[in-house]
Amino acid sequence: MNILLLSLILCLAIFSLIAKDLLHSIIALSAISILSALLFTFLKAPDVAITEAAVGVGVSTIIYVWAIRHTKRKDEEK
Amino acid sequence: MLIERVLIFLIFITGFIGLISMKNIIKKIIGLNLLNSAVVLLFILEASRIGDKAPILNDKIQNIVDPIPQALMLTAIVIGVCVTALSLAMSVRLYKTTGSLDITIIKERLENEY
Amino acid sequence: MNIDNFFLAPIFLPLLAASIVLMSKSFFPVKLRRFCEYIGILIGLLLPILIVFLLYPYVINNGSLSIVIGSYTPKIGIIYKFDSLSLVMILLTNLLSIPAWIYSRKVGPAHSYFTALVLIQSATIAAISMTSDIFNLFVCLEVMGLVAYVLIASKQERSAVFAAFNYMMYSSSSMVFFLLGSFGLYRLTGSLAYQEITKTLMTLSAKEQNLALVCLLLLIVPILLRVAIMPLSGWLINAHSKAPHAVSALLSGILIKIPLFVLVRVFSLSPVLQNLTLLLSYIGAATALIGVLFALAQSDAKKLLAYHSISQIGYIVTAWALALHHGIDTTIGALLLIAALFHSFSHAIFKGLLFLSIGTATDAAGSRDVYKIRGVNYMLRQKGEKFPLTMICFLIGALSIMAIPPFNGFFSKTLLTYYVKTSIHYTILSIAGIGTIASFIKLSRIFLPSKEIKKPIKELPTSKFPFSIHLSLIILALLSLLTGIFAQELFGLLENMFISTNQRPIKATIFFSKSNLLKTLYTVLGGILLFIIATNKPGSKILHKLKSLKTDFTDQYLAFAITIAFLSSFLLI
Amino acid sequence: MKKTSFFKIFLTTFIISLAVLPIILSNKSWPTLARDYLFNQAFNETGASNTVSSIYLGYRLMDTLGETLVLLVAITGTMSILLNLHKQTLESVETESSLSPEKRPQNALRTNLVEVVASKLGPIILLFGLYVMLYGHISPGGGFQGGVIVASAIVFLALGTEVKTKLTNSVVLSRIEAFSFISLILVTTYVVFFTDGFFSSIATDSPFVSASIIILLNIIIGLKVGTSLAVMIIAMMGGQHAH
Repeated sequence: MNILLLSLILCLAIFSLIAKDLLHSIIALSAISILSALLFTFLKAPDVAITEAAVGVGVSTIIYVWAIRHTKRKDEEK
Repeated sequence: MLIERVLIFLIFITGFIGLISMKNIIKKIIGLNLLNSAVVLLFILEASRIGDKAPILNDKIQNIVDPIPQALMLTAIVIGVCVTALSLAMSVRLYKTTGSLDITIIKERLENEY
Repeated sequence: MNIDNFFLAPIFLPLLAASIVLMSKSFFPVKLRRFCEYIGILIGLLLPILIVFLLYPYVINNGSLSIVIGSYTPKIGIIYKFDSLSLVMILLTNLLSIPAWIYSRKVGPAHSYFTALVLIQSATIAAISMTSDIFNLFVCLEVMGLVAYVLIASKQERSAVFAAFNYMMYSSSSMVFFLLGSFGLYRLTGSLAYQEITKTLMTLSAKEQNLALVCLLLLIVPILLRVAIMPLSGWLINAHSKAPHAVSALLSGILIKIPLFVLVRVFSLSPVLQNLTLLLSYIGAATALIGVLFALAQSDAKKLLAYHSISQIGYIVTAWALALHHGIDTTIGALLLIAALFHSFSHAIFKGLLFLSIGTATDAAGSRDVYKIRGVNYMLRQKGEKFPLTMICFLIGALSIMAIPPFNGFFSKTLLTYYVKTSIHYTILSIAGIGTIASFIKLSRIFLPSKEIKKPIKELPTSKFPFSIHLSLIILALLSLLTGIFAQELFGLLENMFISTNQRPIKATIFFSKSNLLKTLYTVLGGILLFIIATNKPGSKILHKLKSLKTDFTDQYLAFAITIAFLSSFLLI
Repeated sequence: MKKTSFFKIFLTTFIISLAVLPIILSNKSWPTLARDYLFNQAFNETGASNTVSSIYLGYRLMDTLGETLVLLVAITGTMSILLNLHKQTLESVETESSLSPEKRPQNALRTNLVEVVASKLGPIILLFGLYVMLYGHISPGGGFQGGVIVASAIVFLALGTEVKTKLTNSVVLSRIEAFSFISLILVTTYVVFFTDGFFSSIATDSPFVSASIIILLNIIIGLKVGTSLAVMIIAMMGGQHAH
């Protein structure tokens, strides 16, 4: 189970870095946070799970979305 | 056990590569975030090996996991988010004043400025 | 009230003052707010200085005072330990924060937030200087770093924001490695307190010892990054030169030295780490020389000063590393540590003075190019300065950094070079001294009268020159002069703290011997010669090449990785 | 140019992975000493049955204090950059999620549904946040987590237009924040200076009193975190900002 969750996290991590649309990256990032929170509950760390869910999914996603709304959504090609 | 560690190592390295090679500064911040969460995952994963119960004490409980890394990681997660918030605010500020999110272009535009 | 806890006051008093300032910001009208800020500075910065002086006899008698926060068992609780190093660090921080804060009243960022941040920084540094716990050190370093980023970015100019961003990414990603290192150490030893770690590391097998050394390196390199020795100093130039002037003085004066003296504790964790110290002393000497060369090449006045900060930190690292090499318990080691401490003290004072006076001058001139600005005094007079105090204070700072008697730089540099006389460091540091003089002659030219015909001032200047600037400059200049004149007494105080035997080896004859005075004269002549070479054609060509060297964001990480690789190969093979 | 930068990235990553790999892959078993000590003593010494809480607010209180300072400094910095942004582009920033209805453009990306649901849901989430905050010493959760939930409740109240409350006013929020910060400092000062084995002397009493300091700290930290995050997020949404 842990291995499955961790490999999902790894895939999402790679996706969040190569995605052209920054909003997709951010959604992947909050998915990583949810999956880590799930993993923390399996690993008997409920306090960390609550914190990760509240902070990783809530606060940091809000700030990321605010940031790309004030900048640019697409990652330009070089 | 080994596979889990290797996966965490790969997440760490993914974050690090993102941090140093991405041109877009928001992607760099995402890389830093991944780096941080890899270390958090590692701490919690390794600390859970010595027990099988959550560290909330009652009469019947035996064999709890190590609570110290969990308390440390609460702090580390919060610090990570604070750094993320501040750096995102700075990147918005940079975008508004230089018109780009690309770190090389920002650097070029600031080159001739005192 | 437990008298043993008394030494924690330098942490809690500034925090209390910061909370009062923030409280007044959201509840009171503006006038009362200003008043509260003065009260806050009084409680948070001046009172700890008095307390530190009260604690001085305790430190001499007992060596150190220590306590577990909340009176728990030392296995799990956090241990705070007050010793002579913490005393010096707290004194340095609070003494320099006051003039920088006064300067910022009229010029720099003058919100009540700025006052609160300065107070929080002072509290954090006090905590860093006392803590004996790895994770607590991590948290405190992060607070210190965040305060620094916010202060640099507080100017809101885009280049300042970019400098802060760069510094932030670099140093907070290195702190992740710090976290990983503390993970490894906790797993190997089962504790986070220094004492327990030292005890347990002895009992490990050879393979685990090597692993512990890698973990320790991951702790040391991020701290060295904050110190900005040469391959790791890519962030410093922009961060220090683009920040507001008062913040530059704080950053250069305090923030790059505190981590260095924290490293004294980290190096005591394992005896094997002593192998690194000789290498670090060579790196320090090289930093001193290369920093001066780059400084000579700069045309931006504040960048020149920033490179000088790197160069001077090289001096300090050299003495510090040699002190650890000999062991700080031996007399020669303690003397080298005293030299490092005194030099960082006097560097904080004169660099603060230089940053503040150059900042005032360049603001008046409206440019920072040392080749273009001339006749700053005239411009300052137009701004309402009646007496050329800025120039005098700048000259005091410059003479001090050039190591001319009777200012404090002379005593600290002489002491520092005296104890490394037999090794190759001496030669390198002497050459760096020549470079320092040449570059400051170059910088001083901005005060020369300009060639353009200037109109005599007819109408009286409209604005009054802010008194707070003069006050802060005068405080620093007086400190520079007084610590120079009373250097002997200060050395005595330091010797009492660091040398346990009754010897008092620092004599006045070290400073005013014939050979030393002759050496100073030769250095000055060499500096003038170097200046002449540098301003002529072949010299300026080389310098121009140096100036056009550029670093990338990725290069910083390459330097980080190479430092780790280099140090670990030196340690493990 | 491209080749050298690729080489640099490769070299850096290679060295870093060599340094990091032995630490991550090490097979040394995790130490159990601290765990055993806490299993036997934590409840007696602090009175909290949630061991993580007793470490977070008891044994390692200084870490938590530092963490609160990190949050304070980060939010101060973010707010100062934020307010400056608003000052410079005051006209252009009237964006679609601006809070007051008259400022909002016609093509706003929100419906009545959001407003109604948000304002109905707000108080319930507030209650839940307070629950998490208050029961941190016996169940998972605590001041910080509860504070974040309280912040989201306040943001919900600010989004909805049905309920008029003073709780979404930035001035009120920053006053609560400043007050809770000063009380946090006072309480920690009290714990550090005036307790000579404070917890051990009181822990033998009833379990509620024993964890009183932890409950108090949970409430204070929750208020501090909740209000400061709420101020920041409301300012980000272009709402009323503090002076």
